[in-house]
Amino acid sequence: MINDKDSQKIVDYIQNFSRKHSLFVMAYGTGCGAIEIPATMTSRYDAERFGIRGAATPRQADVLLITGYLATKTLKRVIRVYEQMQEPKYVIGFGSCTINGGMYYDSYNTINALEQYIPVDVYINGCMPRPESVISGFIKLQELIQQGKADNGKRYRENLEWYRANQKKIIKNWKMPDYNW
Amino acid sequence: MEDLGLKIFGAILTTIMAFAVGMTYGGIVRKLTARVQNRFGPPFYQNFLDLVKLQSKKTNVAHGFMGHTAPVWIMVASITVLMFIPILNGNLWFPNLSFHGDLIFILYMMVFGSLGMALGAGQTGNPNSAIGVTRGLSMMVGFEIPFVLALVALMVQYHTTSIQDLMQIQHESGTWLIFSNPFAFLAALFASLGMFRYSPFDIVGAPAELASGPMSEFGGKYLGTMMSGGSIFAFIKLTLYVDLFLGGAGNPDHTGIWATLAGIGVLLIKTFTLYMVPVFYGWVSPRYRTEQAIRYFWGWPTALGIIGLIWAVY
Amino acid sequence: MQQEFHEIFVKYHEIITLGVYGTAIGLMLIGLYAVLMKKNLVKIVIGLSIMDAGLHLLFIGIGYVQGGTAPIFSPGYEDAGDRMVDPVPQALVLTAIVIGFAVTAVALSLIIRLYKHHHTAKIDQIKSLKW
Amino acid sequence: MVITPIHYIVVPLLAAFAIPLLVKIHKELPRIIPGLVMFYNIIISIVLMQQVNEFGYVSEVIAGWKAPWGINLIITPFSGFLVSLISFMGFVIWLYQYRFKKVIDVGELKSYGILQMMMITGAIGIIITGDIFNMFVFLEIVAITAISLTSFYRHRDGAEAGFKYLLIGGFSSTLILLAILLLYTQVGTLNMAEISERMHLVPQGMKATILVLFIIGFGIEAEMFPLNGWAPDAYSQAPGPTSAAFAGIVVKAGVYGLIRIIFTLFDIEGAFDFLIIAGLVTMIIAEFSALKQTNLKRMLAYSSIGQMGLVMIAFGIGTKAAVFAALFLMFNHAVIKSLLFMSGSILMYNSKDKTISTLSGMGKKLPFISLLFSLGAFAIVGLPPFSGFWSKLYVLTAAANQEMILLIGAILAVSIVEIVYYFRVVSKMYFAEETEHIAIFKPSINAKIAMGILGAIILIIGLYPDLITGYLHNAADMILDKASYIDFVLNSNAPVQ
Amino acid sequence: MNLFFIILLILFSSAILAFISNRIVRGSSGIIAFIGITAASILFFTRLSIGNTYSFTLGGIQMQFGLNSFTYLFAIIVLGLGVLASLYSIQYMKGKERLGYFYFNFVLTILGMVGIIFSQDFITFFIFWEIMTWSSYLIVIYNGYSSSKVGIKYMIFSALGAYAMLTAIVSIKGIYGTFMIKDAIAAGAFNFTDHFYIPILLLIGFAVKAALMPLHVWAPKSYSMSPMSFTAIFSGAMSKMGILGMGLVLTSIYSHASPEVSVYSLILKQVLGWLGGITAVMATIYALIQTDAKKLLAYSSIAQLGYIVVGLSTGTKLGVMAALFLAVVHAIFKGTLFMVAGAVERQAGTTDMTKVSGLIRKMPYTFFAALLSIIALAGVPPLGGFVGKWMLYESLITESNNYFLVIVVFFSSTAAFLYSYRFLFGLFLGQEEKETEHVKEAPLTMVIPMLILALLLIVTGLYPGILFEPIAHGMEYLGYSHVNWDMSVLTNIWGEQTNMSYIFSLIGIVFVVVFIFITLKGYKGTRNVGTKEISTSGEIPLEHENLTYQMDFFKPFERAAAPLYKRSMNKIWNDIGNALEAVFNFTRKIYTGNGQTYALFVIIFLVILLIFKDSLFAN
Repeated sequence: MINDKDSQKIVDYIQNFSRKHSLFVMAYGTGCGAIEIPATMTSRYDAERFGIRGAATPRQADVLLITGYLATKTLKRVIRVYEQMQEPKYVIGFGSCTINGGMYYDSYNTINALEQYIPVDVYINGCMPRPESVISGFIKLQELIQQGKADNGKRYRENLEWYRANQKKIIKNWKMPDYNW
Repeated sequence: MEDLGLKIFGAILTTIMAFAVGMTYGGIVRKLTARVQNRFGPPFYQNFLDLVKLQSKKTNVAHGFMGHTAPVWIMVASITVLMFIPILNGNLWFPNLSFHGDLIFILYMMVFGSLGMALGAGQTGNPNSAIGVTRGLSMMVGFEIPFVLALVALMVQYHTTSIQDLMQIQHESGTWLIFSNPFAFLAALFASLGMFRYSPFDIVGAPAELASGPMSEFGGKYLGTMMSGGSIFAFIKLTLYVDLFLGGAGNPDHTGIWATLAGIGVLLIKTFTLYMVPVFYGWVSPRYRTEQAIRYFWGWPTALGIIGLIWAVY
Repeated sequence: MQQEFHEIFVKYHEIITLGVYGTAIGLMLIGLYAVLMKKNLVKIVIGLSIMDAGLHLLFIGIGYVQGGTAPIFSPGYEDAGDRMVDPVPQALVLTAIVIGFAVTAVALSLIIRLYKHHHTAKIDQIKSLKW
Repeated sequence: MVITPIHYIVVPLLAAFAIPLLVKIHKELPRIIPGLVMFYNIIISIVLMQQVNEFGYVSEVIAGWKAPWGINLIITPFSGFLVSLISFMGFVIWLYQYRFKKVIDVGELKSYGILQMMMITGAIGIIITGDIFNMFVFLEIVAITAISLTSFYRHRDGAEAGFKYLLIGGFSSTLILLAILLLYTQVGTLNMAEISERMHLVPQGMKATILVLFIIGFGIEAEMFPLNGWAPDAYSQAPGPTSAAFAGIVVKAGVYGLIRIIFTLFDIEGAFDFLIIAGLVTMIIAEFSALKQTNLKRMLAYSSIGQMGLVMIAFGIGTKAAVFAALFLMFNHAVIKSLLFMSGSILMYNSKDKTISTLSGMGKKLPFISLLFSLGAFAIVGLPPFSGFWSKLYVLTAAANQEMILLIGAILAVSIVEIVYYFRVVSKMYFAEETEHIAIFKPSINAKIAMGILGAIILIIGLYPDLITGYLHNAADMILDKASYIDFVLNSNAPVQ
Repeated sequence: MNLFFIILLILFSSAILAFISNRIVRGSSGIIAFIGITAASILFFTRLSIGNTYSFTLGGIQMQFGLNSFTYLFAIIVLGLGVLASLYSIQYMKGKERLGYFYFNFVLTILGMVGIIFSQDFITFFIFWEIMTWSSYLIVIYNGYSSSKVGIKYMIFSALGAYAMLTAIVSIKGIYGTFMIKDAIAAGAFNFTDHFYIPILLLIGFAVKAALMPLHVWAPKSYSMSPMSFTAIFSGAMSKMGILGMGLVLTSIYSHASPEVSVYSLILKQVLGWLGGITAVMATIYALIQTDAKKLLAYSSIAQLGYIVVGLSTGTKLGVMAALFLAVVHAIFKGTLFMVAGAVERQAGTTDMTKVSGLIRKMPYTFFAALLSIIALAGVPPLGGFVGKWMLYESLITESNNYFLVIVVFFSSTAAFLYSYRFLFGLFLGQEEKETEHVKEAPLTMVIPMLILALLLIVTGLYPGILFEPIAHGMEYLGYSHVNWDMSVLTNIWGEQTNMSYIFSLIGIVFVVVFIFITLKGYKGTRNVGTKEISTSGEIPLEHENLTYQMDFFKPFERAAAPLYKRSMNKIWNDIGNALEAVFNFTRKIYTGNGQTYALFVIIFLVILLIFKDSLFAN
């Protein structure tokens, strides 16, 4: 008879394995990076072989893919989508813009660092990152998941106040429902 | 009471088998689709992985009682129908309750799940869900017509409304009903296109347009349970078609363990072959709008069904 | 004098009878014409009266017996039972005349009333009650 | 004092002519005297009906000349029934009109009383006389008084209606007189029993001609199509009580004449078929015309014509059951249509322009009147459990016994039309939003009592028709039993008073 | 005094009392009506037994009251539904105007129906039929003048039917000399040999109340316009009076038709069956484009009655049984549904589905009742509705071999899912609107009748035998012998069975297991949220934005089935009506108003008569 801890370990392993191999992507095509997604998904690069497939609604999605620069106007929607996703959930920042604003670093209406507003698991560098790097980013995420290090939702919950404060700096007319899921 | 225990065991076994086969078929279809699209595709067990992942979601969102029970209705419908469909002809292991319900009952029970899910989807309050539901229900009115025509043709031709009897007749006569009434089969086959909701009849959940339609508010365990129910349901539909038209599987004269396994093998082959029809059709078809889909079903399939019925009567 | 008349009557009995009947029917037709064709209310009423008069004449004519006497048993006429003119039509005509008079009176009063309200006596212009 | 049939005629006539004198004594007397007279009429009816029940017939010979030489008054179960009905309706109508208008000029009141009593007398006279010329005279009395009453309100339309009535009525009198003349030349008598006895002597062509003249003459009074052009106008323009009296009294007398002629005087089978056809056409045209009326009273008038058509049909069927049904219909028509006219006039009085569309909200303003009107509407279209249902049922049953399915169909199809226009009024009264706010003229208590009596009769007869069916059966027997009528009148083997 | 009269008298006096009492104590008439109907029901079910008769004479016509096992079935519907609806009505009608008027007619309608059930002869039948008709007409127009046009339509069609019936009745009297129903049947009044019009006319009369196809146009609006507490009776019980009559006539046609004329009865079978089928299809199709829940239900009623007529028209054992079973079940679920609509109307102010939605959390019990009834209505297993549908299809397939009719009926039944869903979604599911925030659950006395009826549906689903017993007795009265039935096993003549208890237990077990699984799994992580918390592509809908999808709900279906919507019976009848009005308008032009014309008429008539006198007045 295996003890609880061991069985928990096995369960965790199975769960993580299946999570890793079944990534439903909510591709939030905010910027120009969205153009790379079809290429990634279709015949040539075929992300589905890793279990990556698109999800139509945040309810079903595991991964939020922010493809490129994020306008301040869009941030509200992204936050909303992110909050509606169900844990465990992961965020991939796609392209330089999500890291430091990229070529929009001094734009008045573009946020620079995505991480200030929602926790990010994996960044994919490049402007644009090619499908290969996108897939390598996903594989990195899979590794994190397998190791149990991808705790995006937990981080957000625990540091909610900080994130909220940052978000509210950008979003002036805050009329969002409270984070309760 | 030993008998009862055996029956319960058989029932659970049937369910598990239906689930497994349904899920695997789904995976295989995904794989095949990928191959057809010149992709590598996910592994055939991908659906299981998805399911485990969905069930292992830590948080879930429920929209009230009907939303909460929506997957339950699907499971109820699937398992109930499954129990009333003879898996193997005359086999001791899988008789389930097939003597206690007939085709009419199954016809009605098959919509039970859809309605339940529609109610659940309705309660979520997502307009996409409602739109998807109306499309789905409207389309159901479309494909039920040729389907029922085909079934009535069978019932009339063989003077029975029991699936078991139909299988027995095919077994005894040695001819499959597909040959004795090809029109009815064709009508039913066309109807099956709509039932499986592959392209071109996938407007119900059109992902890009409706955000997966009725399911758009369901995630996690709800979606997972729905998926399992749906998989069982796919198996049910296939088995029903095989039982009705393709002679069924299994041999009532040999019910040993090997014969049973052989029967299951035959069943798998037949169902898989049948399954490929809507899948193939889907690969080469774009999407119909709802009214086009309905008109499609009310066109040739219905005509074929009527011919089949006339064929059966005279 | 009376005898002469009597003889003339006897002699031309059929002609006279025919004349009486003809006159009566003619009067009635004239009256009818007036009632149906004349637009003036007064003329219509006159037509009615003429029609009545014709009818009365017809009555009297029918009651007449050739060489008849008054239908009274008086001295000198004890045997007159066969020759008496029929008294009933005469009685009837008397009544009918009275009735006709009453009708005419009412009609005329109505015409006055109508004329007051409509300022016309044309029957085809008095059609406020219809359909 | 022994009550004899002559009282029917003498008392009201005396009272009528006494009114101008009595006015000098007290102003209220012209109001009251008609009531007393009508009440006396009811007493006469009760007494005489008892005698009729006992002996079968009551007869009175005027001035000692026995029939066929003299004029005799005769009350059979049939005429007794009608006379009682008329007496009763007369009384109810008086009750209704008593203090109908509080302020009324004495001259008007006087003449109204006189005319009304004469009209009722005339109607009764038509029914009880045994002499055909006497009948003509009474008919003329009725006609002239009715014309005068029609144009009693001295407004424009009243005079017009009166004149039309007069014009057509003039034809009626002329034709009847002509018919009597021709009949007299053929049979040489005016006594109806004797005429009937000698009728077989008349050549066929002549007989038919006389019958045609009679039918047209009485058909005008009985509102047969196309002789009924006067009727809608007269009904709608007459004062309310008079309209009720038309429906309850005058028309009854006209139909009586028609029936007496066809059933007793003549022995022509074809006349029955003719009655059916004429009745049917009358009914259809009238009910169709009623549907689109805007004036309530005019609508009621057309409805009344339609009902008379139905009565004619019922008589035309000619079997005992049918005649019984026809009598029941006449009774119902008298009661119900009077009720409708009474309540309808009050409703009209309160509406702005006398149209149906201004009736909205009456259900609240005049609840009792509206209720009675609805009751009447329900009864006249023949909905159970009101009295109208039974008469319609009996008519249909009688028709069915003769297998006249198409006739039944036609009657019922027309009934649907009837339902439509009556129910339209009812729903308008109760359910339309009140559009016009005008001062309400509340009917006096006695009017309410009068209408209440009629309503109660409708309900009671509807729930328990056996109360009246016995009399009607007797009456129906009598109508069909021509021989005993002749026998009775000419041989007088029943008590003569 | 006879018990029949006592029951009728109780009802009558409570009607009168209800009328009067409202003037004394406002709102008391509802209670009086309830007490009266309940008392009558108690008396009926405890003291009256099948086979009692009482003869009397009224108006020279022999009449008879009695109770037989066939009408007893309908008595269950009428009185059962009557008691519940009157209980429901107390709160529903509270505070409305003219309560005395309403309850007077309400009780009178029930009196009429009870009288119909009692009557053993055509005259009492007709009298009570008419009482029922006009009292219900008065309720139809209760809601004001806007409904009076509807009321007139109802009355016209009712009168059409009633008079067709009356024609037949008096013809029976004329030909067979009897008014007794039994004697007439025994004399062969319905055997189609000669006088074939008699049963046809009777059927037309009943078809009006049963809202059969060409004669149904009164129904949708009349049902939806009258107060819902009455519509429960109107649609649930009163339409069944048409079914009662049809059952009586049809079964005697089928059982008495002599062999040489049986072809007529075959034709009749087909015609009626197809009429029923087409009724079902057309009504269903119109039901699913309605936006008013009440109208939707009204059309659905017509469709359901179409099924019942189809069942009756087969004349086979299973078919008639199905029809009668459906009749009872329809009374139950349609009664409930109209009550639900009434509850929604009372609580939310309207039943317009474009205005009301998301009431499920506010009116959970009402929703529960609605859910069960809708399941039964759609014919989805395992509730009572399915049992009836099953028998109907089986009878059509196995017994009467009317295969294409099966398809038609099935089509209607499938399309019925659409409006079933529409009803539930429209009122209870979907977004919770701001306008309906204040809505609360209906009062207890309204919820209880609904729940009782809804639970009855479960019972009839699990043990349909409870209903089969009276139905079988009734059918034996109609002349069917050896009516087999079982407590919960349905069997067709080919021997196939459907076992309701197995189905029920299986569904129950699976439901419980899966429900427990899905509830307990990740219980902590599961959050129940409101309908505003939906994924809307990240957008947060503004307050005034409406996320409910209610307009043109089944537009795709409408487009696909466009040819079916082209011709509406309503339009045809309207055209007929307009043509008739034109005729009427023409006839009244005869009265020109010119006195001289009238005089001319007289003379012309005189001349015509004189010309034709010899042929007209020949001896």
